[in-house]
Amino acid sequence: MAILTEEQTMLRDAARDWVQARSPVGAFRKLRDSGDGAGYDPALWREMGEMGWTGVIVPEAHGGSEFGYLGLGLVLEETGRTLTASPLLSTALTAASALLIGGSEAQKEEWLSQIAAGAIVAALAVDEHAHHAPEKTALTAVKSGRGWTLNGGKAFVPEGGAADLIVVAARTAGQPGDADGLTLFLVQGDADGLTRTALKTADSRGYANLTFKDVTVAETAVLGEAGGGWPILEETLDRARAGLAAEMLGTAAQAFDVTLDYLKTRTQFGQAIGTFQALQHRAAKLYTELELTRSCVEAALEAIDNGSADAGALASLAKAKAGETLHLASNEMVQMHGGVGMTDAHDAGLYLKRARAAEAIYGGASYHRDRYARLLGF
Amino acid sequence: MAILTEEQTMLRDAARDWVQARSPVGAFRKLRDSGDGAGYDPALWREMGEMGWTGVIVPEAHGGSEFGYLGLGLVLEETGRTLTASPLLSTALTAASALLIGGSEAQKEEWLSQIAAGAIVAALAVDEHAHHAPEKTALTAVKSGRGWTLNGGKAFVPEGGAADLIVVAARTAGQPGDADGLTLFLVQGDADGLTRTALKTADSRGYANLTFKDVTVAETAVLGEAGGGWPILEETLDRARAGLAAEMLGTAAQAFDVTLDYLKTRTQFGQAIGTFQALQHRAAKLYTELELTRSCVEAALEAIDNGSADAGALASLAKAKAGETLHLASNEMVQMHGGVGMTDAHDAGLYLKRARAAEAIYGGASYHRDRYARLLGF
Amino acid sequence: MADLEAFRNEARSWLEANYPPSLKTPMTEDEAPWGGRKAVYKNPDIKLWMDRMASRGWTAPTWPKEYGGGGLTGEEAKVLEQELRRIKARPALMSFGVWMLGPVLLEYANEAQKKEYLPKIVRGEIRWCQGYSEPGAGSDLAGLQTKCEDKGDHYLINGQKIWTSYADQADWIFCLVRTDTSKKHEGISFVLFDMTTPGVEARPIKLISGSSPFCETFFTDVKVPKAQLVGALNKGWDIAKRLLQYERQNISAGGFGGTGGGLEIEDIAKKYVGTDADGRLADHDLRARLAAHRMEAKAFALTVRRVEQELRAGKGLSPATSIIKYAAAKLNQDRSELVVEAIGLQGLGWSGEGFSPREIGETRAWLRSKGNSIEGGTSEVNLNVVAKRVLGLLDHQ
Amino acid sequence: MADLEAFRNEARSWLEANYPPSLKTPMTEDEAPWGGRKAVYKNPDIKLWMDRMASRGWTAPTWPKEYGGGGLTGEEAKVLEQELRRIKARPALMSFGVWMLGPVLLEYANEAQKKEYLPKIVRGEIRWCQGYSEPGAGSDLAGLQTKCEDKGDHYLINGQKIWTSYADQADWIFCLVRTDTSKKHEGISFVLFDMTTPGVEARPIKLISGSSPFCETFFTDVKVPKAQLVGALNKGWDIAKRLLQYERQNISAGGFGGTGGGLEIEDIAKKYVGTDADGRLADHDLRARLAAHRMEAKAFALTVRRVEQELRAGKGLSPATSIIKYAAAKLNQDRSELVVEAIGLQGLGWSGEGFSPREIGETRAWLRSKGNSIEGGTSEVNLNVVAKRVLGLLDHQ
Repeated sequence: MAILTEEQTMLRDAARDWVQARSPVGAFRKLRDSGDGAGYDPALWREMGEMGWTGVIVPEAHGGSEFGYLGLGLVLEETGRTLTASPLLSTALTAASALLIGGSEAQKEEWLSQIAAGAIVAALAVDEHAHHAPEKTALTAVKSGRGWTLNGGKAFVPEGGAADLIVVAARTAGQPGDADGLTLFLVQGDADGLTRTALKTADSRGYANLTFKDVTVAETAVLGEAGGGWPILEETLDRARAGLAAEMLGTAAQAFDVTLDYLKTRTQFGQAIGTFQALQHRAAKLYTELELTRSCVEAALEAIDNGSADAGALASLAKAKAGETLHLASNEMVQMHGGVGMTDAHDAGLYLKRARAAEAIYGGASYHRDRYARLLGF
Repeated sequence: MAILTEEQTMLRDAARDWVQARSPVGAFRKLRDSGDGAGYDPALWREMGEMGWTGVIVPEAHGGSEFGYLGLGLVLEETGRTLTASPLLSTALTAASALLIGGSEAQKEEWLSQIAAGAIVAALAVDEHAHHAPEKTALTAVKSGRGWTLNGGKAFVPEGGAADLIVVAARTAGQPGDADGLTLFLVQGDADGLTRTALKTADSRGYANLTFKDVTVAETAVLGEAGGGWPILEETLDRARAGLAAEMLGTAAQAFDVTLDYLKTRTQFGQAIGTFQALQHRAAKLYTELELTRSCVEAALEAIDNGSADAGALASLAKAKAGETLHLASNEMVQMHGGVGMTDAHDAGLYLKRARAAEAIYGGASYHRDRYARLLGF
Repeated sequence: MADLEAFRNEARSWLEANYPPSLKTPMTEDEAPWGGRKAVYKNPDIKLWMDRMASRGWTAPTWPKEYGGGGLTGEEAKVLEQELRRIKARPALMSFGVWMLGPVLLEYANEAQKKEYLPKIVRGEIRWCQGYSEPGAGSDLAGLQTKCEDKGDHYLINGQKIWTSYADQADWIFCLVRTDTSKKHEGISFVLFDMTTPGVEARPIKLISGSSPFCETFFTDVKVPKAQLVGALNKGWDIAKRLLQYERQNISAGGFGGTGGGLEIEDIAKKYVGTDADGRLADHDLRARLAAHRMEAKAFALTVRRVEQELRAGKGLSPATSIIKYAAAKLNQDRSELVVEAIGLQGLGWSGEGFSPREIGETRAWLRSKGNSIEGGTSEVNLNVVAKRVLGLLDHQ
Repeated sequence: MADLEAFRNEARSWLEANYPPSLKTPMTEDEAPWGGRKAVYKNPDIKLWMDRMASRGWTAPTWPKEYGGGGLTGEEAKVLEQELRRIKARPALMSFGVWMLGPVLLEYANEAQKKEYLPKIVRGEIRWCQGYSEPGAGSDLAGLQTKCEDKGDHYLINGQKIWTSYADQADWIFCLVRTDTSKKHEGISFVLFDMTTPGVEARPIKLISGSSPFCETFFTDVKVPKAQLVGALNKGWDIAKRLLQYERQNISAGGFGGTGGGLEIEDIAKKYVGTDADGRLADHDLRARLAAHRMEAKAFALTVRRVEQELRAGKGLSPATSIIKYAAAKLNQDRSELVVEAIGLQGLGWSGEGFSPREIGETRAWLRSKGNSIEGGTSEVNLNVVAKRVLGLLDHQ
């Protein structure tokens, strides 16, 4: 655990208490079983806003608390522990980051204040296929009159179905595969020509496929400069990756804690199964991975807060490492629970399903190994 | 273990007895400590010839027994067990294969009969750098008068220092990297212009770097057609890979057996260390890998004997799998022996050193994974 | 050998004449021929094919003819298998009775029991389920507590089983019960009874994959005739272990499959990930891992072939059986993980719009595969068995 | 904070004035400043630098001044470390006395012992070695048998140690001995004695890497004054364990290093494997594994940093120490394997023509790295410790 400031400690403790009281895993299970397409509970989301979590990275000038990414990461780690489904990451971290990095003063004033107040859900729409590949953006935006017209599709947009505001990566020049020629647009969820299809995924969160058919936006909807979307997008994604990694760390840590408890209580052959050395060593290795992951996640968040040059590399590291650790932790959770872990009535399956989705979003370990190697020049 | 014919069973039993009596690991250690540059014991090599092992794949017409590659693999597995250092693989399998596949009747008559008789040491000189890459051959052969003139270098040629006959891959057309344009030549070890530098490697076997400076050979020294060397070379290499994999299987199996014995006899905390479940599971996994490897090695050798179309893929599989298993077995041998395994007085280090060299020769697991994927079309 | 060729010719003509043409499409899950009293046949030819094969005893080819089996030698059975494969025949009967119970009945049951139960298994009349695991006895199977009391003219059974495959579909159960509480292994007996006996209740368990192939099964004062005890009282553990060997063999040999439907994993990956200018999978990291997996799969297939060859050469039930189960589970799980990774988020669909049935099938298969290393003996128990029985390592003193 | 900046300025000027310019090249192995009576200094400035640092107590910066230490606070020591790093200073003294023995003497020794031994450690006058492992007691250290008998006015020691680092170079030994054979942990004592005492013999052990950093050490009727017992009789195990913690910390913090000499592993790989048209390492399979390794290395470095931060924040000796040792060993071994793989056969040279000293160094470093997971507590013991002490899992009953 990083050395926390008093504010950060309070934020984490509040999150821990709230999650236990209001959003245990059972709450997520209930949401899932309800079949509600939104993928989150609006009442809980409202409470998050009331507690100020939606404004943790927002400047005080726009109604936020400016506690930084490490602070928000602490909250996400706690919500990740109980699989709390909410638009917090998408809205208060990802979309808010895009506005912070690329937004004009007017855009910040309009949108960041609403985000901080918990008044809207926001989303980032970047990928168009099943694999993360921001530079492959093909959705086009063409200058038309006093604005732009967007045509194309986006896939698996987290909170894309519920979002009031969508930050859309569009191609205004070049070919899919080019980093150059991208522009970010702020599009409202109810825009004419925008169709949203909610997806039912294994992790039961809110995703949507979006179709843009002649969606027209004003010139003021451009985030940053036309054609200058790539650096904003990349930096936004890195922050989203670090935040998601924090959530995944919490999910993995809880999977481990529950499993460790089971190792201590489940008996076979007249012994607690945790007395078997083969399981002890596996548990110790998993604990080692968790500790290593924690260091990466905290370092990435701190680098963002400090504006360090290596924030991108650390975000890739954190996302990859959190993915691998959560992968292992979720598999071990099922295996060490044996048959009961295979039942839908047990929570292990929920962790497993969430694990693979979180691994894939914003690039899996394979993607980030490749990126890390490129950043290191090999 | 494959279902063996009576001849194969006899061959294996004879090899097992001979190795125990004449060539235990201690013999290899003595050879190593003697610092003899040849990398093998000529007396033992003579005995191998007398027992007919040098003629196992050679047709009866040329003085061999025609017991096939599976038969020779059984011998190599046994010699691999005790790290027996000899030119058997290089001479009686690799070079003999090149002659069998590409040789004219005259070449076979001249050389295969000498190989079968144990009268000569032969070698294949293919790679020019530290990594296996046959298509990168740069050594040139240029038509000159009634023959060819060779210029260039070869690196890490197994038994290259002792060889009376060297099968040399040379470029007669095209660029390094092209499979086309290669030609194989039969060059005598004492050829004018050929310089051989014996190498002292960690595994204490016989390797040499060769330098060809205007080495001239006659037209009859061409193996196969000029420019048609690639298919002969590739098939020869596949057979060498399968044979080396058989040797590596033996080395890994022995490393495992010795380690398993240690697990049963070494006590710590008042218990044989083999009673500790974490070590039991690792031993069981290693045993599983050995069984899987055995299937691959035997299948590759049988495919060669049967002329199956998948012999190449199976040779890559066998070489990669044997490499990975030997890698693991040699590491576990050191680790499970603890401190004593780190001492030069113990055999574990000998197995470890041999393991990495054998892994690298004719392509490591990485090389063969790539090749396997290409053969499967992805 | 001449006889074998004659048998091949005969089998081939018979199969060509008798295999229903309507079964030439791939079998869907709800067409699986499990037989039994509750069976519903979507296509009557499924039942026709079962009956025709059963009439020759070829649903249990090597069982003696006197119990309804085919009376074939091992070599003839192999030929029959080849011929069935040649015409891509669907299985005529899928049956725990054939795979697991039958072999131990042949070995341990009395004559009356063999005559009673085996022919009905061969004909697919009775569908069996297996009452082994209990909530408190998973890997430690011998810790089972289901109580079986001798009531003079009958046994009285009380307790609970779990992971009973298809108990809700089955007609009869073969069941391990505790007949002596003072001993562990020597207090277990092996009994058979009808699932319609009063006091038997099966409740399906929903798995993380969404399917419910298993049940919790409750026994409340279930009366079982004494003639339905197999082997001697308190000697059921030997039968149980033997049956587990057949089960593991069956799980291993059958493979776990996934829903590949003929597509190799690299074809799936190419479709979703794309290729580079050299035709290689565009994600080189994934490509290396796919290649490693394909090589493992090949090594495994070659090992299964080798074990079969050794078996046929008369070397008996190989200790490698435990290896095979462990390796098969790992392999299928690795494959499923790679498939889901290759398909990306499109491979994490659960239902509804946006996903093809095949994609959803892969998601479900991936989740289902997690059970491979648990059911039929956990991988941990497999490794213990290899360490102890095959490698001769001892327990802690 | 102002004080700290003042200290920084003072340290900086002192270092600039006192660091010998001749030590600005990288240190070679035979220049390592181990001190002791047998030391031979290739370059007299090595000794000069040691003496100058010792004069300020900065060879043991946080030890009390009364025992020759620097008397610095943790924060000041950190500043000193930063300043030393800033000028890329070589270590002034490498010493098991400073790293391992000193801290436990400060905690467990009596005043006379502290006064006697600590200042000589600070000044590098006495080089110490560690008499812990025995041939029959490796991971099970407490199983040690070296006998120590009370002979009234002295102790008499008979037995054998193994893996005694640099015993042939050392002046004194800190040694675990058995003073009560009726108990295991409660029969162990911690004694110090001179290696020139009659009856002491050290024989170097040749490792698979060709080097001989360890000895077998034999004790035959070695007489040791009673004043050289540290702590109470039969209470040496607590001291032993404490010292092991310092040892593991030291092994971890120092890292294992290899002979990188500033070249990152990817630079080595590029040199031997080459790059493709996009500048990526030509072997994409190896590239993926190198990237994974570099990320692990970074994760490890960040964890060491985090543990240090937590220590400085006053959270005490972290239980993560055991994790660090395990992870460091694995990481260094993985690195060495990757380096040898990247260099190919050129990375398997032993001596002589055809190999550069650097290539041979990597081969030797690879072999030496295999000991990382054995020395200072095997990885298996580390994992046991994590499972039991950190995770609270119990032993088999």
